[in-house]
Amino acid sequence: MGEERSPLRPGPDLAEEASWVDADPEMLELQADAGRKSEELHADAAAALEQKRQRRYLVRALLRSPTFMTGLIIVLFWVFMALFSTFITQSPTDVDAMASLQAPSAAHWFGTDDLGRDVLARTMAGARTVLVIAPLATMLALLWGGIIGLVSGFYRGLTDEIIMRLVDVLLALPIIITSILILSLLGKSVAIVIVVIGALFTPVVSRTIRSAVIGEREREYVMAARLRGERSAFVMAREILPNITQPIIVEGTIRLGYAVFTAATLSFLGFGLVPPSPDWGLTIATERIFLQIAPWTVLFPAAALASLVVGVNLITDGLSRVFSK
Amino acid sequence: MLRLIGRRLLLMVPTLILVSILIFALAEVLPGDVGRSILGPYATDQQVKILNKELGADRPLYERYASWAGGFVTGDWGDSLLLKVPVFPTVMKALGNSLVLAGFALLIIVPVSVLLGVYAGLRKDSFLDRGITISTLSMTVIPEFVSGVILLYIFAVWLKWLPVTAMPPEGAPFVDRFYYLILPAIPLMFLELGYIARMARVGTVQVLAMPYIRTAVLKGLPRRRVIFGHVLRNAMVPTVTVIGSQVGWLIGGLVVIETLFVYPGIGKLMVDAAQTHDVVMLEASVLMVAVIYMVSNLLADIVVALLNPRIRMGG
Amino acid sequence: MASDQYRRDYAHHLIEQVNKGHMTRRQLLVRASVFGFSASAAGSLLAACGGSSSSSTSPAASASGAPAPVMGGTLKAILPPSITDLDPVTIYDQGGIVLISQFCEYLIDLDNKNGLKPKLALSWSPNTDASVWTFKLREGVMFSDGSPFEAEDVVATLERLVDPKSGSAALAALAGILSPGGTKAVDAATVEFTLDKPFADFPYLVCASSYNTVMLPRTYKGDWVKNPVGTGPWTLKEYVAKQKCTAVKKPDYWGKDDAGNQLPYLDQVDWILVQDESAANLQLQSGAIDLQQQTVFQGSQALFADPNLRVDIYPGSGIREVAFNMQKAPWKDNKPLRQAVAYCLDRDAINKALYDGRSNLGYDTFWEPTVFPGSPTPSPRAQDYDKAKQLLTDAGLANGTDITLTFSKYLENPQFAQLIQAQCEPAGIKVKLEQLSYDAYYAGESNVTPWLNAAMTITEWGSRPTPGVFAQAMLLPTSTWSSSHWDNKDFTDTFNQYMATSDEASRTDLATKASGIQQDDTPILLAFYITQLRTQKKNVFGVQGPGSFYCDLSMAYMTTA
Amino acid sequence: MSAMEQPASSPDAAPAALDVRDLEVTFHRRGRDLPVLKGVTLRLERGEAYGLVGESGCGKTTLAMAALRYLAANGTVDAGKVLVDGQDVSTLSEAAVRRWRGKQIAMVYQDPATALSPAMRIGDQVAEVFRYHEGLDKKEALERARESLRRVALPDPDATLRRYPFELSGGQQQRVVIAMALAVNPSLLVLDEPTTGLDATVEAEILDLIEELRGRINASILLITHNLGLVRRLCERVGVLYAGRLVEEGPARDIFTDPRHPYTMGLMRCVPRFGMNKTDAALQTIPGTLPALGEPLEGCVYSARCPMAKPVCTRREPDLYAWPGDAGAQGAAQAESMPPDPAAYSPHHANPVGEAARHARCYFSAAVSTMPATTPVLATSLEERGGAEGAVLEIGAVSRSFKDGRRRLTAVHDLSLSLKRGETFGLVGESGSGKSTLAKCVTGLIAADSGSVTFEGKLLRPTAGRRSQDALRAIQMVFQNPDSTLNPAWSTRAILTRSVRKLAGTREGSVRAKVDKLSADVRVEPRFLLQRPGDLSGGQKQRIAIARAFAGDPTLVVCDEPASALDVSVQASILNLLVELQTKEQVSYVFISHDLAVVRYISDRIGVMYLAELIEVGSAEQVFNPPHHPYTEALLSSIPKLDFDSEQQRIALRGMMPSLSEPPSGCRFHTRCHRILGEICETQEPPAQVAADGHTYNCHIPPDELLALQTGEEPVAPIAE
Repeated sequence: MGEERSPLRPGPDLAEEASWVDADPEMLELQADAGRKSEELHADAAAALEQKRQRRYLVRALLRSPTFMTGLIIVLFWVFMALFSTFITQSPTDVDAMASLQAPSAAHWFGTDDLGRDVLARTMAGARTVLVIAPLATMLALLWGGIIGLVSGFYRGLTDEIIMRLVDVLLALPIIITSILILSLLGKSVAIVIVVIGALFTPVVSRTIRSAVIGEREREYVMAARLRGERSAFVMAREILPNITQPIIVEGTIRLGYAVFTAATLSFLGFGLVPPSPDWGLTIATERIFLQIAPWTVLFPAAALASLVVGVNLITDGLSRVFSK
Repeated sequence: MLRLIGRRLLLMVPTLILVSILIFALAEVLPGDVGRSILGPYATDQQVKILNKELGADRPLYERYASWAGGFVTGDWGDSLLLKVPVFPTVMKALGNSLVLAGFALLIIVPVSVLLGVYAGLRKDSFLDRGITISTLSMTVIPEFVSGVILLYIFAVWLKWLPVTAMPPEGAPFVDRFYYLILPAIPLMFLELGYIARMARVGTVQVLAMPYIRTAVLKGLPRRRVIFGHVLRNAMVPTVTVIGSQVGWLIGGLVVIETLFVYPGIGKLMVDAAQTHDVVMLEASVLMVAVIYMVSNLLADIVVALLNPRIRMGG
Repeated sequence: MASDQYRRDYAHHLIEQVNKGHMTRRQLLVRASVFGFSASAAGSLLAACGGSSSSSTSPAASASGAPAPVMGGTLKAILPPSITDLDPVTIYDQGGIVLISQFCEYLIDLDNKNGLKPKLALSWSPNTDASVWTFKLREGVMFSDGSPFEAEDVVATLERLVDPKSGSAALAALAGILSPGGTKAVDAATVEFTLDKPFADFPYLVCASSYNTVMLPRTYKGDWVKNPVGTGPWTLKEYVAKQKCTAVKKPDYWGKDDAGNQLPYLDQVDWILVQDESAANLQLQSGAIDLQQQTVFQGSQALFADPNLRVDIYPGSGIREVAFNMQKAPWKDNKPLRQAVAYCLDRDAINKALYDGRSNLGYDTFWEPTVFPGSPTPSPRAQDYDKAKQLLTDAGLANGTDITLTFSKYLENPQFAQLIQAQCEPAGIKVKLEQLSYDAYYAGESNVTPWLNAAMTITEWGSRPTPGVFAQAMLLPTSTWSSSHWDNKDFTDTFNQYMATSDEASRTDLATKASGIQQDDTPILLAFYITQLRTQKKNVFGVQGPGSFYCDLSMAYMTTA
Repeated sequence: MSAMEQPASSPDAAPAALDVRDLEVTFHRRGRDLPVLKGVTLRLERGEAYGLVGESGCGKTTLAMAALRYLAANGTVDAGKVLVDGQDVSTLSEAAVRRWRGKQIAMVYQDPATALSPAMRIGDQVAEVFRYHEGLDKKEALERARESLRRVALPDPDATLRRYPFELSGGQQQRVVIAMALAVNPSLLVLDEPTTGLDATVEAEILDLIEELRGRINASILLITHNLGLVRRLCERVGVLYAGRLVEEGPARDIFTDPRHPYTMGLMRCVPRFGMNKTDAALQTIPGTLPALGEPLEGCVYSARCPMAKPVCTRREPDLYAWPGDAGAQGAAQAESMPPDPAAYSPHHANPVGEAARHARCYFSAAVSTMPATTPVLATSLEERGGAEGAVLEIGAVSRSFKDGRRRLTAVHDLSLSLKRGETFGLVGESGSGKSTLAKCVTGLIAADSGSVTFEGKLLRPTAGRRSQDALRAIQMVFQNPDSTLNPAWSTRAILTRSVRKLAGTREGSVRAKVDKLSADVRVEPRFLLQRPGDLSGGQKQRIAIARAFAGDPTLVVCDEPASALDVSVQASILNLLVELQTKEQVSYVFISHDLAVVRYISDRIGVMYLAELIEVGSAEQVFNPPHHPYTEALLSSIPKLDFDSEQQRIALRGMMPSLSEPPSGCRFHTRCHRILGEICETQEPPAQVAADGHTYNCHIPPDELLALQTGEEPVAPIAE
C-alpha cells in the first residue's frame, strides 16, 4: 500500500494559509510606488472575484459529487412526486375492491393493495405526509430544543441544573410510552404527529445545543456584549444563536432522518396517521399482513421510505465532504 | 470516581420520582378508565362505576399516587389491575427477557459496528468508507417491522433455518435461547449498526486529526501500533456514550420486535399497560426501563472514564 | 309438567308449519332446538314432515371424511391473549372467552352451524307465551373441585350475572329479560327462569354464544385463575397472562363420545397467546402451531395457500355495525340520506376486499336467510348511485354533503371505513374518517363514549345466533348498546310481538314486517355477515363449535400422518 | 543560473543533516493550487542549529512537514527534493519511512499538551519509541524511558513514567516530548515553536534544556519560530522565510546585528527592545499584509510592503545574492534592462546557497541599513497626559475564588491597587497568577467574592449586569483572542453600530458618523466595515475590538493580552494604536501581558502578580531595575533577549508553581525563591517594602540589601534543593 493511501496522513489543513499580516493604511500612503493604489483596488475586485469563484467552485464540486447528486436526485424526486404525483399517477385513494391484491402489471406497475388501490400511486403520494411531517417536526424540535438549550447553556447554574434534570427525566421515559400517551391524549392528525415527534426529539436536541452554547458563551464577543449592557435574551438570540448554526444544522439533518423513521414507526404502531393516508409507515403497517401473498404492497413503500432517508443522508454526507475539502 | 458514581446514583432518585409522577399524570388524563378496560365496552356505566370504586380508581390522583408510591418503595408493587397478577415478578421476568435479547443483540452489534466504523474512519473518503457509510445507513433506515417480517419469512417460514419465535420451548437448555434470538437480533442490528458505526467513524476521524496522532506517526510507530495504541482508545469515547444511550432504547423500544417474534419482553408489557390503564404495571415497567436507561448511561460514562484517565482521576 | 305438554303441542305446530310451507326444514331444526328438542327428536320431527333426518356431526368432520379418532397427544393452539384477568363473569374478548370455555361449560352448546345443542342442560322448554322457561340439567356432573353441579349452581351463576354489582359482561344482554330473583331451583336438576317479558329466543341467552353464562359453583368468589373451577373437559395447569395457557385432560370428565370413549381425546392443549395476526400466521406456516381457533381474513390467503394447513369455513353472523346516530345531525329525521349511503355501498366489492368474497352479504336488516335460516328474504340493496343521488336530492342535499365516520383501529374496521369512504364519494357524499384507538373508541360513560355518541360509527360484533338477539341488543330504545339511538315505535312494537310469539306463521309475518321497517328506515348499515375461519394443520380433526369465540376441543384429535 | 547546474552535493563532504533543494510545495484547495513553498533551498550541516524565522503563514511548518514526509493530504511536493543525511526522503518505502522517522529525524511540537496521547501513560509513550525502533521488550523499553526522562531532567522519573499527560505541567509535558524525540538519538531534530504558549520562566527552562542537550547529542537542529530571541539563543545560522521564499540567510549574529533584507530589518524593528518605553520611541511596523496564498506576485515577494521598493523590484524577482558583494546591484541593473516579466515568479530561480556565508534576496541589500523608519508616534509622558490628578480606579482588598471539584482555587487574594486617569497600569505574572480574574472583577464579568471596586469615587456593583449603562460605558475591555473577540456572524459595521448605540447613546443619525470616526481612529478602512470578522486579519479584528471598546469614550480600558496572539509586526501596530488613542483620549489602561518587554514598553506603572497576590508595584522603570522582588528578578532574567552584547545570567526558578488551592504559607514565593532567607520566609507573610516613592514589593529582604544582591555585588545564593 502506497503512502498516498495511508490512513495516518494528516487531514487537509490550511492553518498556514489563514494568517495575514496587518495592513496599516497610513503606512501605505508612504509607499513610493505609483502603481500601489490601483493594485489595491485590484485586490478588492480580486477578493470579490475570489469569493464568487469559490462559490462557483463549491457548486461545481457538489454537482460533481456522486454522493451529493444521488441524494439530491432522490430527495428532489420525492419532493416532485409529493407535489405532482396526482397529475401523473392514478388516484392514491381510488378504491377498486374487486381488483384487490393484484400483482404488478401494465395497468398497475406496482400492483394493487387490499382495497384494490394502485400501489404506485400510493407510494408516490406517500411522500407527501413524510415530507411535511419530518421537516416540520425537526424544525419544531430544533425550535424547542434550541430555546431550552440556549437558556440552559447560557444561564448555567441552578437553571441549567433544573432544566437538565428535567431533560434527563424526559430522556429516561421510553419514547414509545411517551408518544403513545401523548397521542392518545391529543388524538391524531398530521399536526399532532408533528408536535409529538418534535417533542420527542426536543430533549436530545436541547442537549446538543446546550453544549454548543456552553462552548460559545465563554467566547470573548459574548463578554463584550455583556460589557455593553445587552440583555440576556439579546445575547442568546442575536449573539450566540447565529454562531451555533453549524451544530444546529448537523443535529437537524440527523433528526430529519430519525423523524422520517419515527413517523413511520408511530404509524406502524397505530399512533400516527390514519387511513386513507398513503403514508409509507402506515401502509407498511396495514399491508404487512399481506407480505407473503402480495409483497409488492409492502416492499415498494418500504423501499420508498428507505430511499428518502438514504437520500437525505447522502446530501448531508456529500455536503460535509465537499465543504471539508 | 466512586463519588461520581455515588452522585449519579443519588441523582437517579429524583429523576425516577419525576418519571413516576409524569407517568401517573399522563395515564390519568388518557381517555377511558381502568374499570372500562376491565369490564369491556359492553358493560354498563353503573358496573364500571362500581368497579372503579372497588379498585379505588375514583379517589383523587394524589391519594392514589401516594398509596402506590408508598407501596412501591416498601417493596409492595401491587397486583396488575387487569391481569390480577403480582407486578414485581411479571415486570422482572419481562425485563430479564428484554435484557437477554438486548444483550445478545449488543453482543453482535458492538464489535461489528465498531469494526466497520473504525475501518471507514481510517479509510476516510475512500470507496470503502463510502460503501460502509451508505450501506449501514441504508440498513438503519429500514424500519424493524419491515426487516423483521422479511427475515421471518425467509429464514423461519421459507427456509426453516431458524425458529419463528424468540423463546425456546420450556425445558430447553439456556444456550438454546441464543439460537432462538438470532432472528430477532438481526433487525436490531440493522437499526443500530449505522448509528454506532457512524459514531465510531466520526470518533476515529476526529482522533486521526489530533496532534498526538501526528506525534505517534512521526515517532516512527508502525501503523498497527498507532491505530491500536493511540487511535482506538480515544476514538471509542463517543461510541461508548452512544452505545450507553442506546441500551435504554433497546430495552424499552423493542415493542415491534417483541410483537413480531412473540417475545415476552418489557416493551410490550409497557405498551399494553399504557393502553389499558393498568397504572401499577405501567409505572413499574416504565421505572424499570428508566433505571436501565440511567444505569446503562452511567456504565457508559464509567467506561468513558476508564478510557479517559483525566475523567477517571478528576472525579 | 305443563311445559312438556306444551312442547308436544309445539312439535305438532312445527310439523304443520313445514307441511304448510311456512317453514323450511332447516328452520324447523333451528326452532325445534330452541324449544328444547334434542337432535334426534328434531330428526324424528323432520321425519314426521316426510323429510329425511340429517346427523348433527360437524360439517368439517363429515365433509373431509375424518379418520377415526386418535387418543392422546398435545395440541398447540394459538390465540390472541385476553387483555384482562380470566374471570368468567367479566371476560369479553376472544382470548378470555375461548380459554374459559375450555374449562367451564354452558347449559347449551352451539353446534358448528349455530344450532343449539344440549350440554349441561339436557332439555329446556317454555310456557305458552315463552315467559317462563324450565331447564332440565344433566346429572352426575362434577365441578373440578369435586362438588356436584346442581340447580343451585345455575341459580347462583345467573343471579351473579344479572347483579349490576358483579361487573357481569352478560348483564346488558340479559337486562330487561331476566332480573335478579328470576332464576329458581325447582329441584336439584331442574331450573326455572321467570322472564320479565316473553322472549322466544331465551335459550340463546344462556347458550355458548352468551359467553359469560358458563356454569360456576355457587361458592365462586371471582378468583378464577387462582382457583380454576369448572365442569369442562380440561383442567388448568398453568396460565401466564399474555403468554400461554396449558390445559390438561380431566380424567373423570363426564363426556363420552358416541362410541362410549372417554373424552377428551387429547392429553393436553398448549395455548400460545399471540396478539399480532402477522406473527400468528407466520407461526402457523412455520408448523409450530396445530390450530388457530379463529382466523381473520386479512392475510388468510397465505394460510389457504399453505399445503400443510386446512382452513375451515363456518357460517358466522359477526357484523360490523355501521350506525347512524339518530340523535345527531345529519342523520336525525333524515331517512333519505341514510338510504343514500346504503345505496352507495357495493357490498360484493366490500366482501371481496375484506373477506376474499367468502362472507355473506347483508342488506341492512338482521333477518337474513343466508345467515339465520328461516328469516324472510329482504330486498337486496345493490350499489345504485342514481338512486343515491335522487335520495340526496330528496334530503335537500343535491350538491352532496360531508359526513364523519368514527371507528376504532381494530380488525378490518379501517379498511371497511375506507371502502365506505371511497364508495360514497361518487354520490357526492364526502366521508371524513376519524380513527380512534380501540380504547378511546369505547372509553367513557355511555353519554360520552364515542361508540354510542359519535354521529356515525362502526362497531364490531361477534356472532349472535338469532336476529332477535342482535336486535334486542342494539335496535330498541331500551337497548344498552344502541349506537343508532333508533326509536321507532312501529319497529319496537313489532319486534316485541315477534319475540313473544311462538306461532311460527305469525312469527314469520312479524319478522317480515320488522325486517322491512329496519331496512327502510336504515338506522344501521349491515353490509355483510362475516364467515368464520378456523385454521388447523391437516392432521387435526374434531374441533367443535361454530368457529366464533367459542370452541370445544373435547373431541379434537390429531392423526400422526 | 539554475538549480540544475548546481552540483548535486559535494562528494567529499559528509552528507548534510538536512539538504532541501528547490523545494516547491503546493496546497490544493477547492480546485485551486496554492503554492506555499517556492523553490526553497537550505542546508543544515551536521551538528548545526539552524533557525527558520518568519511570520505565521510564511511556510515554515510546511517545510518541516515536507522534511518529515508528512504533508497534509492536500499538499504535494511539486519540485525539488529533501535529503536527510543524504537520503532522498521521497524515495523511501513506507516501511523505511517508518523506521526513518523517529530514528533519523524527530520533532518537538508547539503545543505539548496535545502532542501527547491523552489516555496513555507517559512511560508507555516514551517506551514505545524503544520498542519499535530498537526492538526492546516492554521492561527494557520502560527502563530506557526512565533514562530518557532523567536526561531531560524531569523530577522523579519513576513517578512520571506512571503519570498521564494531563497530570504534568506544560513545561514537563514539553520535556517528555523532547525526551521522546531524542530517545534514539536522531540526526536531525525539528523544533516547531517549542516554547510558544509556555510562560517565560518555563520557556527559559526548556531553552536551557535544549542548549544543554545540544552539548550531549550530535543532532542538528532545525528551529522553527517567530520568536527572534529564541533563534538568537539557540542557533548559529538563520534563514528568514517570507511568502514561501527564503529571503535572507546567514550566521545568526550577523543577521541580527546587520540585517540585509528589508523584511528582516522590519521584523527586528517591530519588537520592543528590552527596557524600551513608549515615551522613548515608537515601535516600527511593517506596512501591508502578507500576500494571501495564491495571490499573484510580481517581482520581489516583499516589494508590496517594502519601504525601499523601486520599480525594478516589481519587474523581476531578485535572486538570493551573496552578501557582502554587489551581485544585487548588478541583478537590479540586469532586471532593468530586461523586458518586464509578467510571470510573477519563475519556479526555477536559482538559490545559490552554499558558496558564501550570507545571502539576501534583495537588489538593494547595501541600502538596508539605512532603510527609512516609518513615522514614529511618540507617546507623551504621564504628566503631559495630565494623569496625576487622583485615582480613577481603586481596587480595595478584592478576593475571588473558584470551585474546582472539591477544591477551592483562590485566583485573586486580598488585592488592592489604584490607577490614575490617563495612566497605563501593566499587570504581569505567569499564567494562572490571577491577572485575568482581576481584570474581569474590574469590568464586572466576574463578581468579586469580597472587596470593593471604586470607579471615579463611586462604588461599582460587582457584576456588569447590575451596573449602570454609564459605568459600563466608562469601563471597557479589549480581549486576547482576535478570533473570538468579534461575533463572527455580524458584520464589522454592525458590531460597531451596536456598541455605539448601546454605549454612546448616540442618536440614529450620528451613529453612522460615529462608527466611521471610530474605524478611522483605529485605521480600519471603510471597506472592511462591510465584511465579517472571518474575512479580516487578526490585526484588523483586534483594531475593531479596540474601536468597539472606545465606542462610548471610555475612561478605563482593560486590555487582556491584546497583542499576544498576533505576529510581531502586527503587535507593534496594535501597541502603537493603543498608545496613540491614549494620548488622544486621556484613557486609562489596565494592560495585562506575560510579555515583559511589551508591558515595559506600554506601561507607566507595573504590578507583578504571583499566586493571586500583587507582590510588587511601581513605575515601569522601578520594577524593571533592582531592587525588585526576587520573582520579578527571575522573570526578567528568563526573557530571551535579542542583544548580543549583554550575556544574561538566567535565574532558574525551582519547582512548579504551587496550586492556587493551597498557597504556601508565609511568603507565597518561598517555595521557588532563589533568595530565600530561611524559616522566616516559610512562616511569616512578608512586609511591603518601600523601595522608592511609589515602589513597593512584598519581601523579607529590605531594599538596600536586595539592591546589593541584585546588582551583583554578592553572588546569587546557591539553590538549596
